[in-house]
Amino acid sequence: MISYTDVLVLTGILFAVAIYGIVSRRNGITFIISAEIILNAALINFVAASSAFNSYDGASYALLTLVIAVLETVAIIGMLIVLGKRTNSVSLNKLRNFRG
Amino acid sequence: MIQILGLLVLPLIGVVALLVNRLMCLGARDENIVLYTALATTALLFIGMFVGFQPFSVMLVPQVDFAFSFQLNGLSLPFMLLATVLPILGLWSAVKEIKEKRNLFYLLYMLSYLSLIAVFMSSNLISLFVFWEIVLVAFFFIIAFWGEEERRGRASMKFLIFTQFGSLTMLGAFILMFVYTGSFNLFTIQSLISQVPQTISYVIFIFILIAAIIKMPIFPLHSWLPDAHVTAPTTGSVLLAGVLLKLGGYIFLLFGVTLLPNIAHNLMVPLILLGVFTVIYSTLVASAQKDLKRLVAYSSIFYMGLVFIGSATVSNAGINGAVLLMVSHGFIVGMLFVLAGLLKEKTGTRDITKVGGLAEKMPTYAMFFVFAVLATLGVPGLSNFPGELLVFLGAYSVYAIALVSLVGVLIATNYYLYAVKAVLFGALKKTAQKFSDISTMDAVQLGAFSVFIISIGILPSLITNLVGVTI
Amino acid sequence: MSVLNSEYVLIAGVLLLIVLDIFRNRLNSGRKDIIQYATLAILVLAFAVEIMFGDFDIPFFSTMQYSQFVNGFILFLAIAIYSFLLADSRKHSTFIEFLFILAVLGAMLVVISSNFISLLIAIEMISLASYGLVFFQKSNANLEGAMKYVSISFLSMVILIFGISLVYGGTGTLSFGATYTVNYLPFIAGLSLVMVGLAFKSTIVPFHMWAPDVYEASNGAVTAFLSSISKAAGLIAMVRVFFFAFPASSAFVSDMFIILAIATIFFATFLATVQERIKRLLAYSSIAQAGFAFIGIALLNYSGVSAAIFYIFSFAVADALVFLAYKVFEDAKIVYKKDASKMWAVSKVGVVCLFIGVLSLTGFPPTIGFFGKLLIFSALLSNGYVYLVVSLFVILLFSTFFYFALLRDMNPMENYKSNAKRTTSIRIKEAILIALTLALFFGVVFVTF
Amino acid sequence: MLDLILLPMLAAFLLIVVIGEKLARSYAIAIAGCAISLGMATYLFVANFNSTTVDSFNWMSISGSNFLLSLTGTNLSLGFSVLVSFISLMVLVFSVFYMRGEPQVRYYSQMSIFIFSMLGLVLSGSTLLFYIFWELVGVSSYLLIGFWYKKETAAAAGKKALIMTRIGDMAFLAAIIVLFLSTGTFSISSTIQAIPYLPSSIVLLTGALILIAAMSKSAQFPFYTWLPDAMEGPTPVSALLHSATMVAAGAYLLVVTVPLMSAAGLGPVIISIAMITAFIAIMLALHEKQIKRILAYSTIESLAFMFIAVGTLNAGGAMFYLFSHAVFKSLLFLVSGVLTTLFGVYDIYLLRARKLTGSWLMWPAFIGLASLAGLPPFMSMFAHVALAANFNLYENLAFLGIDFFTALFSFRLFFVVFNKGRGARLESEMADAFPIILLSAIAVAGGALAFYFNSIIQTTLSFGPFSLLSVVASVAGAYIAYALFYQNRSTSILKYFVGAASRLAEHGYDSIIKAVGDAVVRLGVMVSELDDRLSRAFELGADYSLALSADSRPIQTGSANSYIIAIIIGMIAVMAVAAAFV
Repeated sequence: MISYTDVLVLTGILFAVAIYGIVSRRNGITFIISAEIILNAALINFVAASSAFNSYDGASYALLTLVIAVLETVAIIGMLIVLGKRTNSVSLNKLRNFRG
Repeated sequence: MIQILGLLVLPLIGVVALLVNRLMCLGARDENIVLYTALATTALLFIGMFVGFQPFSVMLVPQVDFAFSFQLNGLSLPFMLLATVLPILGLWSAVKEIKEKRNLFYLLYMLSYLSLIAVFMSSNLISLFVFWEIVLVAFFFIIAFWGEEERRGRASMKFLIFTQFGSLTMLGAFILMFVYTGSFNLFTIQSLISQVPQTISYVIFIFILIAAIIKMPIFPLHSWLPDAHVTAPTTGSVLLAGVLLKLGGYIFLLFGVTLLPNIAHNLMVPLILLGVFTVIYSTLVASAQKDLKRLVAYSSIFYMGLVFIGSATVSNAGINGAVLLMVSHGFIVGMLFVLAGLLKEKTGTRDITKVGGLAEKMPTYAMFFVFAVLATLGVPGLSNFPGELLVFLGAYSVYAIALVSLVGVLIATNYYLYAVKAVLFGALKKTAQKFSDISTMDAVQLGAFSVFIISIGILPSLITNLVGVTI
Repeated sequence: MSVLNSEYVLIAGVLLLIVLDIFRNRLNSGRKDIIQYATLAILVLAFAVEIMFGDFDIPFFSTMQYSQFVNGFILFLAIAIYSFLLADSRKHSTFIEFLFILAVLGAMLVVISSNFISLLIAIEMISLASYGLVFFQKSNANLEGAMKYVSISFLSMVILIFGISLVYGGTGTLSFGATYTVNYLPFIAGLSLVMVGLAFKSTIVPFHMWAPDVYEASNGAVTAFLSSISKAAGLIAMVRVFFFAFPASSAFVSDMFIILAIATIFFATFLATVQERIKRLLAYSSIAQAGFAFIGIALLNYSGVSAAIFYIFSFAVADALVFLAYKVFEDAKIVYKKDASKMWAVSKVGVVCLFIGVLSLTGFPPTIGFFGKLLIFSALLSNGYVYLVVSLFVILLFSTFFYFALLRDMNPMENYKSNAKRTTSIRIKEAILIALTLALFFGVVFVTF
Repeated sequence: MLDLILLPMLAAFLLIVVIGEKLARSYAIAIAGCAISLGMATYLFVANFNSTTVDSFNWMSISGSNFLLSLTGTNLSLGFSVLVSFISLMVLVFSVFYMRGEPQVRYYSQMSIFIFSMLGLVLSGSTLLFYIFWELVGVSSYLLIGFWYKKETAAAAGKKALIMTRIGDMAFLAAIIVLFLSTGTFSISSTIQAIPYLPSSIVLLTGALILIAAMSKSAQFPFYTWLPDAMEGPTPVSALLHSATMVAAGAYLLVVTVPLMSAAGLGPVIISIAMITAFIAIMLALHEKQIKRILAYSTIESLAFMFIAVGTLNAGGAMFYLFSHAVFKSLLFLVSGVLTTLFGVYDIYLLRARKLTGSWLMWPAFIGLASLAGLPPFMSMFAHVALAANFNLYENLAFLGIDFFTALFSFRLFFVVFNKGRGARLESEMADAFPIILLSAIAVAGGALAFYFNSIIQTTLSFGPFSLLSVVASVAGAYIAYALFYQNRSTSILKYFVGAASRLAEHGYDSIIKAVGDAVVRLGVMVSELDDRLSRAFELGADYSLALSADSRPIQTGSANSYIIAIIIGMIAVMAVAAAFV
């Protein structure tokens, strides 16, 4: 039997992995993938908590957040496409005109 | 009875007239608008002094107890006299000196005129603060736009930052009063001040003290003053030293000494010692100055040090002396700044070591110069003397060491006489052959200052009768 | 009565706009005017409904005593910003209209949402719409801003979602105000992650880093939106979560918030002092303003929060005003502080409005900026934070310094003549600016203690 | 009484404001004002003889305590005011001759203000009013001494006089404040009456402060150096200021406060200071060559006499000597004024070359200098006797020496100037001859007044052996002067002795004062540098924080990646703090 605490440990590890991915890579696509790992960890949390509390609220929340996350992902990928077209790169560090 | 609001409506009409004049391109002379409205205000003030004023109050924001309420408190009248009269006396210097953006200048001038009067008669602390800050902003721009080209950037900013810190601590004190008494009304606060816990009263007092120390100014927060005074145009200096510094003394007396006399009493000795130190320090610094305006600026720190000593004594004589000294110093320092401005105008420099023997070419100027210096040295019969006497009287009655500040008077005598000797006496320098004496209007302006100085000096009760606070 | 919610007006409005847009394309008229006027009408209608009826409780959304006021001023600002946008240029795609209404709707929903999920959805509405708004003119500058905004926003969103999931794991419910049993560890961890996720929108240091770049990269009107409505929504979300939902969540929230707020004020103020470009200066100042509002929220008591809400209102109006006013001058190629004196030749009204807006941001009376600071200080002092107030006084000196350095640089030059023509568009813009300026004076009636 | 003192002020006002430099004979107004004052003073003196009149005016009231200014007419004050206005009138008349071609309005208005102040001082019945006029006297003397402002030395002398006397003024002000707070009144008579009830420390403090005030005004050691310098002023000014009025005010103050001095036990201190002063003055007078400066030193010495009298609690003697000194010293100054205008030189040896012996001026000069030496039968001899009324043996002995040397230096002046050469004929006119002759007459015959002076103030004339001895000493001094200077015997011993003393006193002492002044200025420069540094410290603080801000700008790298990392760091920090709280 997997307890809720074990799930928390799992999602915590996932979160840490994702953070490492975000910090270590500059590529836009890698960034999206890492962020999606956090999202997945969150979804697992929702579902696990839902079963722990014996309610379906959590699962429905998971579905809702999934939709939102998809929208966000679409937006960021769209931006990356424009970026790729204009600069031939998907690095997040490409545009640095505004700073200081 | 005169509606007290009239004292604000008239300058407001002036402000509107200036705006209309500009926007509609009426072509009226701006300084005339200022002059006439200010004269009307002064006339109203003098009438009101005899027949009394009717208080005015309108609640604007009940949630924060923000009201435009104007009512005289025991300290208002002497300062209002200063605030209404001095800008008129200084106006002529502006007419000569301000060459560009005249409309804007007079607009700010009139706005600060209005606000200065309003500060002294506001009985609601928020409305007091509102007008206080308007004055500050107006003077920031007067220094920044019309000051001496090379230094105005730094000087104006220094002035703003220092005095703004004082304003903020003062605001902090006001808020604390509000938090513990539930009102921003001066008279309500006065009646409920005993509810404030002791530690909070100390915090309030310290906040007010910081504001006063900056505004007056007292060592160690005085360093904005010489820069601001030297940089500002003559009229600006006249008002800065004549009225703005007095704001510090006013709030210290109103919210420090008379509102929290117990705390003032507990802190009396360190405060008096601070005042004495300021007196000696500023006179010593002044003795090393070569720029006449800078010298006058430091000597005004000296006089404000005396005012501070008088206020800190928490005695009737000291407080009356402080008020009297502030009023008289307003006129005297105004006159000295006008004289310094004239020196620059006539000779092109204010460095006292570079001019000399001007008495020969400019006898009228010399007469007024000597007169003003004697007045500032506290010669009896002129206005500084009764104030100094009362301050020393108050100081001795509570803390005899305070009489050490008499040494400051001696040092002041030395450097002022040195300045007189350097500027007016001795042989006429060759470069000075072409200088002409001051014009009739200049003489009228200086004469007007002298009239006030002499009348207060001979009859100080004119001012002390206006003071209505007792400890 | 709940059908009269102003949010419904906006939703219906968006649907109507879509229909109209299709209809317009069918007729091949190509005229966008009708869409644009309809958008304005919808906003005005929503505003009217809001101030007449206020908000009503519906599932997932509940009103608080301040929500009518906040939604009212959000709509008021939306009207001002949108009309400015219209006066500026009408060539943009009609998507902007949809996005704008959706963004405003999102902001309004944030104010009344009573559940983490509805809050999340509302925030996402603002974010998604803002991406489009930032990418408004599709220039490279816009792209850079949008790219930074999107990536930071995306990260913050996933952190927020993760935090929400932990809070759910800790309490078993996501509804604000429900009774819950706390599993302490995931709850605290979740709450701090929620804090991080929300702090991005309200530009709290160190989550603010996108803000100056994006503000600078965007169109002036969009910057005005981001720095007023969007930021206000983020701060209100904080109030909602940490004051109303978990009133006694834990002691650390208050201390943490104060640290973050002080860091925000100090960092933003110091960086603002050394900026040469006016817009970037205003951007940093806007961040510092958020810090001041945040310090009121940090008190987590009634006086602090009501002070913070009024402060949010005061700086939102002032920020909208200064960014819109600056847009007028930006169009005349006045970018650097040292050129500020040329502003007079472009628009005198604009200069005066900018002047008053900056005074309000500095906290000079009698503008509402002063009353906002007054309330914040009063809340702090009545809770005994004397040293904090003194340190704020000191930092206010630095902010006074850079604001007034800007104002001083606006020194009118008498001989300079601009070749910018005075068009109707400029007159309309000036009218909008005047309206906002008046709000800076008359907004004081909304002060509550 | 108020109108009496206000008349000269009115004259000054008329001169400055109404008339200006237009009228050629503006002296008429000043003289008229002064003459009417004299008439009124005489009338009041006669009419109110032996009764006290008080004019009082409430200057201001501070919470119950009244600041009363009062003028009191007693025999003493009215008598003194007669003297002041009389001498002033003489000097003003003389000025018509002397100040021809100088700026008239400025001179006469300043003189009028001075006379106003002095009359006010004499008649003051309250310490406050006394102080007010005391300061006004100082200030108007500053203006008068620096009258020829184009001369650097004159301007410097005026400044020095005011600063030196202002030291005393401040002491006086402190004394008044202390007395007011201890007795609750400004009235002089009430204060004097209250002295026995005051704590001894207060009495000693105020006594010492008032003594300092009197010393600085009357140019006693260590303040005396301003007086010789003040000779840079026009001669009529010296005649007025340094005979009857300004410097005498210090002695008058002591006369008025004799009860305080005696209660404080300051008599021996006063006597020793005055003895030192007299000694220094004699040395310097013997050494000096400038006629006016010799007279100045003699003034210092005469003032020291008055101080000695006060020190022996003999107020009447001091007062009578003051009267007599006023007459003969103004006479001497007027004489020197005539000489110096006619010949344009101040050096007595240069004057000798003019062969003045036999001219009409020799007689007034002799009368004045013989008075100075205390020779009979002049008025001054009686004054000397009155002065010595309370002397003990040692004081009498010391005074014999002083008498001898006084005679020596005064007759040195006489015999050097009026030497063997004769024959110069001096023109004279009404304006200079009349005052000189009138004053000479009084100096000769005024001795008779000694017997009536008792009704003005308690005076004892006791002729004893020392009276005779002092006349003998004076005659001896005069003879030795004759021998040394008229017949040009060897003077080397004297020169050696006097030269050493004068170097010590003049250069040594003057340089100390100068060093003090320089030290103040140097301290000022130092403090002002400190102040600059303080001021710069604020600016530096601002600059550093701006530089710090500028340095921290690169934190905003502009790269989205670093922003993301910042968020991660922030998140970790938040969670760490949260963990610390859990």
